[in-house]
Amino acid sequence: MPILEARAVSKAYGGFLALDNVNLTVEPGEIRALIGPNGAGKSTLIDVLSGRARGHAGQVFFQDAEITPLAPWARRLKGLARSFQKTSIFPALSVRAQLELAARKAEAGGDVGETLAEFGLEGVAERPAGAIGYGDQRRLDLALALTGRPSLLLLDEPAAGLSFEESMKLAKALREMANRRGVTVLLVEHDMEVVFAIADTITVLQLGKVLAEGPPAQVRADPRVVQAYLGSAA
Amino acid sequence: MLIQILNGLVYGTFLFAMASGLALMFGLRRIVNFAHGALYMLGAYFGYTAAKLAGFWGGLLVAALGLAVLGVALDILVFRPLRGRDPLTTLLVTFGLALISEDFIQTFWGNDTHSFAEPALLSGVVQLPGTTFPIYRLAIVAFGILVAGGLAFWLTRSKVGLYVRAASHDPVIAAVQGVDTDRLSALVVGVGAALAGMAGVVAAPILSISPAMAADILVDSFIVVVIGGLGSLGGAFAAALILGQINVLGVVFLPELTALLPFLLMMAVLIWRPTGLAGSRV
Amino acid sequence: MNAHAPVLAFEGVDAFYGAAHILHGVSFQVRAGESVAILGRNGVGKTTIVNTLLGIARHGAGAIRFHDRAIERPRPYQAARAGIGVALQGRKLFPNLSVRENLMLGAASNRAGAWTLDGVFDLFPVLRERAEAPGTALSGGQQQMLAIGRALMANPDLLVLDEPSEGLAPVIVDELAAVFGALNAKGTALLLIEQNLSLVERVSRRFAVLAKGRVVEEGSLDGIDRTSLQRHIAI
Amino acid sequence: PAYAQSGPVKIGVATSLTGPYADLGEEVKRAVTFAAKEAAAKGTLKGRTVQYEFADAETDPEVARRASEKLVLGGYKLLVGLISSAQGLAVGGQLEKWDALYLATINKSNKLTADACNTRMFRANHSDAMDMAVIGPWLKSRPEKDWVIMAADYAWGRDSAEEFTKAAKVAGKNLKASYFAPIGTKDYAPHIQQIKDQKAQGMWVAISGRDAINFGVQADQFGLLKTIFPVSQSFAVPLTIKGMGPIAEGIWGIINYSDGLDTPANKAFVAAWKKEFNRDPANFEAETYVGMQLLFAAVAKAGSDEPEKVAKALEGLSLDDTIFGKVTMRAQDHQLIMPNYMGKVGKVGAELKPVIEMAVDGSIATPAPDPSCKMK
Amino acid sequence: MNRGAFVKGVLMALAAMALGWVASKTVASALVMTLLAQSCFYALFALGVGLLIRQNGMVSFGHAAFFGLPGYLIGIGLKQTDIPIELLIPLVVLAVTTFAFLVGLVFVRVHGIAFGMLTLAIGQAVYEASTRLRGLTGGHDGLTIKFPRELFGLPLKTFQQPHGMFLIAWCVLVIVVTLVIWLAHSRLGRLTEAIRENEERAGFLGYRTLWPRAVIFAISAATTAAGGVLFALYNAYISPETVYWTSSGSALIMAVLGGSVAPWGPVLGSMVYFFLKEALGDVTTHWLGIIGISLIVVTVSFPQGLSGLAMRLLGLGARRRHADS
Ligand SMILES: Nc1ncnc2c1ncn2[C@@H]1O[C@H](COP(=O)(O)OP(=O)(O)OP(=O)(O)O)[C@@H](O)[C@H]1O
Ligand SMILES: Nc1ncnc2c1ncn2[C@@H]1O[C@H](COP(=O)(O)OP(=O)(O)OP(=O)(O)O)[C@@H](O)[C@H]1O
Ligand SMILES: [Mg+2]
Ligand SMILES: [Mg+2]
Repeated sequence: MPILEARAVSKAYGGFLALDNVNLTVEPGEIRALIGPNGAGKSTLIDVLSGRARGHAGQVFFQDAEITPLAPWARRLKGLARSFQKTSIFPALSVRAQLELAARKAEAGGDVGETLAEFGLEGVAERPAGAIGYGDQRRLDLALALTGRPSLLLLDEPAAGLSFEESMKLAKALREMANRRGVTVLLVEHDMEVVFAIADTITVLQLGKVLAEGPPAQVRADPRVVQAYLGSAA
Repeated sequence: MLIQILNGLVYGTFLFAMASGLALMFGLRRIVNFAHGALYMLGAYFGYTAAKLAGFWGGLLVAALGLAVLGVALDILVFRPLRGRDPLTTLLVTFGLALISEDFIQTFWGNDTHSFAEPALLSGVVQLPGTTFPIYRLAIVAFGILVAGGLAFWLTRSKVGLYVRAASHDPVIAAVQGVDTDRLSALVVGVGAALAGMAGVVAAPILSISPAMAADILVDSFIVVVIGGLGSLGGAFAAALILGQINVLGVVFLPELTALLPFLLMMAVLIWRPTGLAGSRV
Repeated sequence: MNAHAPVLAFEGVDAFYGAAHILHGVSFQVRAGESVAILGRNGVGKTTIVNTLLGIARHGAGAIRFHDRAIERPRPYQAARAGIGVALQGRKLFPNLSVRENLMLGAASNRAGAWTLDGVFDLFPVLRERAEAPGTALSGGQQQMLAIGRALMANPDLLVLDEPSEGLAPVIVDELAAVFGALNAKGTALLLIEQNLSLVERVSRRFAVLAKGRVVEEGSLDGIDRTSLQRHIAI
Repeated sequence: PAYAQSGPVKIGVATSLTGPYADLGEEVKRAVTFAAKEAAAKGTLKGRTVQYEFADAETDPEVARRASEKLVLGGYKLLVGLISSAQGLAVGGQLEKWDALYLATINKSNKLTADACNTRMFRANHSDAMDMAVIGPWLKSRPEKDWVIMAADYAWGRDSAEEFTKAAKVAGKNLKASYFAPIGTKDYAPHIQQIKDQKAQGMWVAISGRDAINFGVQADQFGLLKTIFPVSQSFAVPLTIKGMGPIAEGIWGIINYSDGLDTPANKAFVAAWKKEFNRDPANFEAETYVGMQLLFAAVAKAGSDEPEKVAKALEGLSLDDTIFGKVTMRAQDHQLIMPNYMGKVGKVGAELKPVIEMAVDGSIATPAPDPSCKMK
Repeated sequence: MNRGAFVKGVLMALAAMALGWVASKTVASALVMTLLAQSCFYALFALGVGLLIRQNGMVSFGHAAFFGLPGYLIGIGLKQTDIPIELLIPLVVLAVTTFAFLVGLVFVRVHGIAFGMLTLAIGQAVYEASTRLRGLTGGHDGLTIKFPRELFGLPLKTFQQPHGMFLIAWCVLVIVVTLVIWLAHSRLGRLTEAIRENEERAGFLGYRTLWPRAVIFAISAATTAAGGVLFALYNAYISPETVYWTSSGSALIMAVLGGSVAPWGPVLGSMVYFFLKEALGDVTTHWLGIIGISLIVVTVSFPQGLSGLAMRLLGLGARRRHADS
């Protein structure tokens, strides 16, 4: 039984169809990568799943219950968390204060000290988040989503802006979470090293439609995917 | 009733002329300028004094130039150093400036109310079907439309306009593209102040001038700008025209509520569209 | 243009945000027609180099020379007019301007040259398609293209790119590599800040590694393999 | 009396030194200083000097209350000078607590001498009711048949409209419509248009201050003043006449005072005033001046400046030869009985001024005390 | 907030109240006392405005409505009903708070200056009502409130004499300030601060964002209303000018002058403003200009307001720890 399911989801911006009848099923505990050319609709899909985008057609199910009409906060309370492609943090609050805030609503409590250490944010814990470096902000964004180990994580390009080493650390951490705690991850990512290193299944979107889906090796070899997306990274 | 619609148009264009400078400054500097009414008042008084020597047109010119200079000074001496500070700080500082100018006016021109005759060229009435209408009021419509058209042309067709819109969103990033944002904002604040000053002179033949006139128009200007969507001139124009008609309709049909109607309209618009008529883009 | 004259030189530059001392005596050079990569982990001060050049971060000791002239108190618009084009990290587009207007703004420094609106549209056709859309109604990657396109519109002598491949599909990164190569060939100097080493390898010949606000390593990319480069950065 | 006091008589002048009423505040200042100087010269106070202190009451009743309280606590317990009736009322309620006295010379609201009346509050100027008392007799003499009302949309404007409606009925006039505009209305065009459409012959205007000037100027631009006969309560007073300029000429209205009043006291007053200030006295200046004369007379009569005693002395106090002739402070409601006038704006020399055409004796001009006034 | 801090807060509040008691016993001048008492009313007024700025990042141009409504409601309630004053006062505060909460649910969706204009609209609506419903409110002439001879077991005189009122107002002020400080450190306080910074992300962390903001709006209205109740008790008179927008404007100035670094900033701001204006009014009619200049000087030179300055002088340096790393 899938943990997350999108049925026939469509979303238009004005006259432009960003998602066109997309079906997606994610099994518990898996790491699913969502890739595709720029503008394919990946972030839009994440937005629909997390409740940020409104006014779409189709239905979204989470742990077998329909969540289509739910607001973001209600989805989060059910255990569905997300990060943002464009960092979304609380600039005037200290790093620690906002992680505390995140921890308070998290089902598993979430130890702030641990999170700070895990994301290498101890050094900037007391600073207002607006005055820390871009990379730190990206990690904070991620930490806000991961605090308290929600059961499903929607991550929009978590490795963007991270150094190679950091990206790999992140990949490892995600893999570990999925393996040990059964956290399900749906991630959008353009860093193929990360994707191929951790994804169980890859879904490829193009022009708002699913172009291909399958295990990494299969997708990597798909000539349509190579041509539309992977290029020399194949 | 047609005449009443015309009256609404006069009032609407007048509101726009009055508020355009505010919209412009907010657009570029994100400044909530509580001194806007003061600029309008200073324009009227400068014009009043100059008109005694050089007639209405001389007064208008002096008000425009005088206020432009004042606007540039305001930008350089006040707004620029406050860049990046809490918007509440500028709000308070401009409020302080408003108090100072009121005191200034009282000290040099006294507390009396003065009237200001329209230019001979525009005095008198025209014959309309069934009634007469003051020529000067038609001139106000022309002035309002001229300001709106001029600003629209300037801001959408010229490079400066593009720069203004960019700098309004993020002056630093605009500067990184090669826009001299300091000069640009001095220009815009100068133009905004000049418009406020001219509006003061243009309004004077209808609304007498006195030290209280600044406070009188401040709230109205803000209503126009907020309904229109902050910083949007197009929105402000639409809002002003709507308010003009609402005012007339209110006087004729809902006289009990005329004073509240602009506020009610504002509430309705903001609840329907929290960013105002044209606000989605800001 | 003299291929060996440095277009940009940092000479022992210190930089600050408020009282926070970020860069400590940073030195490096970029010559005409050359691409230099600045590498380093997150938060070491790479972006601060750009911000210092533009006058956004406060410039302390040391000299910054552009075309052999010292920039004393850099102001953002002067940098642009002097010929520095920048694609900033985080894109920094104007949501209230259309795609086309965002690009036209890139030409605000009034420098003539090969890059025009059509040239950028040819490079990123999707931008032409969405030319009238607001700048931020684009996907993340499309926004990145717009940011790069905008920097190109300035026809700069020095193009500064702060993590240009962030959020871009691999195929687009391939295209960028080709574009940057061509720019280099035409004499434009490139300062490339990147985490994506495959792009760095394809575009740059020299690199400098930054750690805690200091240049700790400098050298040529020729004959260095990926893993040893990664090791350099990780120090 | 045995314990006759010495030292100066302390007068607290809480008035509008800033804000929209500051021009009236100026008038109060002039009148008080003039009257004090005159009293000193004439020895009205039997050797005692007058000391007065100003405090800014702005436009707000609350500020007025605060300013007055400050004066009282500083020993200035005889208060004058408040501009708006609301200010007067706000202070009125506190007088007993403060052991102070307030003499109104500008507040016109009937309330001061009706339900809000009290032992410590007096009025030396014309009340609204007194103004309206002039209208009835006058309206009968007018040929205009159809009338409209244009009034400010607040208490005074509404009351005035109501009174005029009554007077019009009694006089057999036909009232076609009443229009009200909020205070601070900028554009009167929609009102003016409606008035034009009514094609009435006469117009009762109850708008004051700056609004009056704006309405007048705009009505003239629309050509309204040429086709209708405008009459006003305080639409055409010296301040507004100055603001309106030539268009004010010919506007009729109630006149509370004119420098042309034909009494010996007035002639002397006007001459002295001109010498002092190089301008003609205006209506509130004259009324405040009379008020001050009364106050000084009461202090003299009481032989004390203790508010309670002065209040007692004021009750029923008559002055025989003021600029208005004989005036009496009515004990029942503390309203000064004085004549009132009707006239129109006309040229006196080169200047536009209200010119009296009809005088109404104090006995008629001052309606009987309001039954709701219960002194305590 | 932990127990130690709680105890410390209570002790400080008690000490402050004791200080007020000593002041009321030792200062003989009624003038000083009346000014102090009145400045307490405005301090509460500004505290409400400042609270809204600090927690919600929202600037109100219409709080005068919440300051004036209690007076009107009490005055009308006493005239039209038989509700005893001891019950009427809490009822009125509750009514104002509920009204603000409901209005807040709609208004807090709107941001920035537009929110300010919405509150201005409410303020003007109350103003219009106060001038038009003459039968109830006395219109422009204002409403004299007829209090009974005795309230809460104390003679009315106690409430209307400077010394008595000062002590009462001071204690109310101290209690409210304590509560406001406590609120700032409470969960709701921290949450609303986060929502102020990034409403969307707070939602994605599982928080509802609408009602906490509306609750803050209601609390801020209640704070201001407390000032309004005292104001009404002392003056026994209320007029439309009290609910006019310029009155909201003064409170906003006081709040911003005080700064929002410390929750009690607005108290300091209002006291300084009130006394400055009083003092200037005595010496010059140019107080407008002088206030204007002072306003500019203070806001420009002390970005964190007078409370920021005070904390710096006292070496409390609240935000210092951010600056030195
Ligand atoms: N607010 C918006 N208004 C209009 N169009 C939009 C908006 N947001 C996105 N789009 C369009 O919808 C399409 C899908 O965008 P989306 O952000 O989902 O792409 P994406 O797959 O995440 O791309 P990327 O990898 O570049 O982030 C794009 O063509 C984009 O231009
Ligand atoms: N506005 C600011 N105020 C204070 N400190 C800042 C500011 N911006 C960045 N910093 C600090 O300066 C240091 C360098 O930041 P910078 O953004 O230059 O790093 P970077 O190398 O570009 O990192 P990344 O790879 O994450 O983009 C970091 O420690 C950061 O916390
Ligand atoms: Mg995306
Ligand atoms: Mg960086």
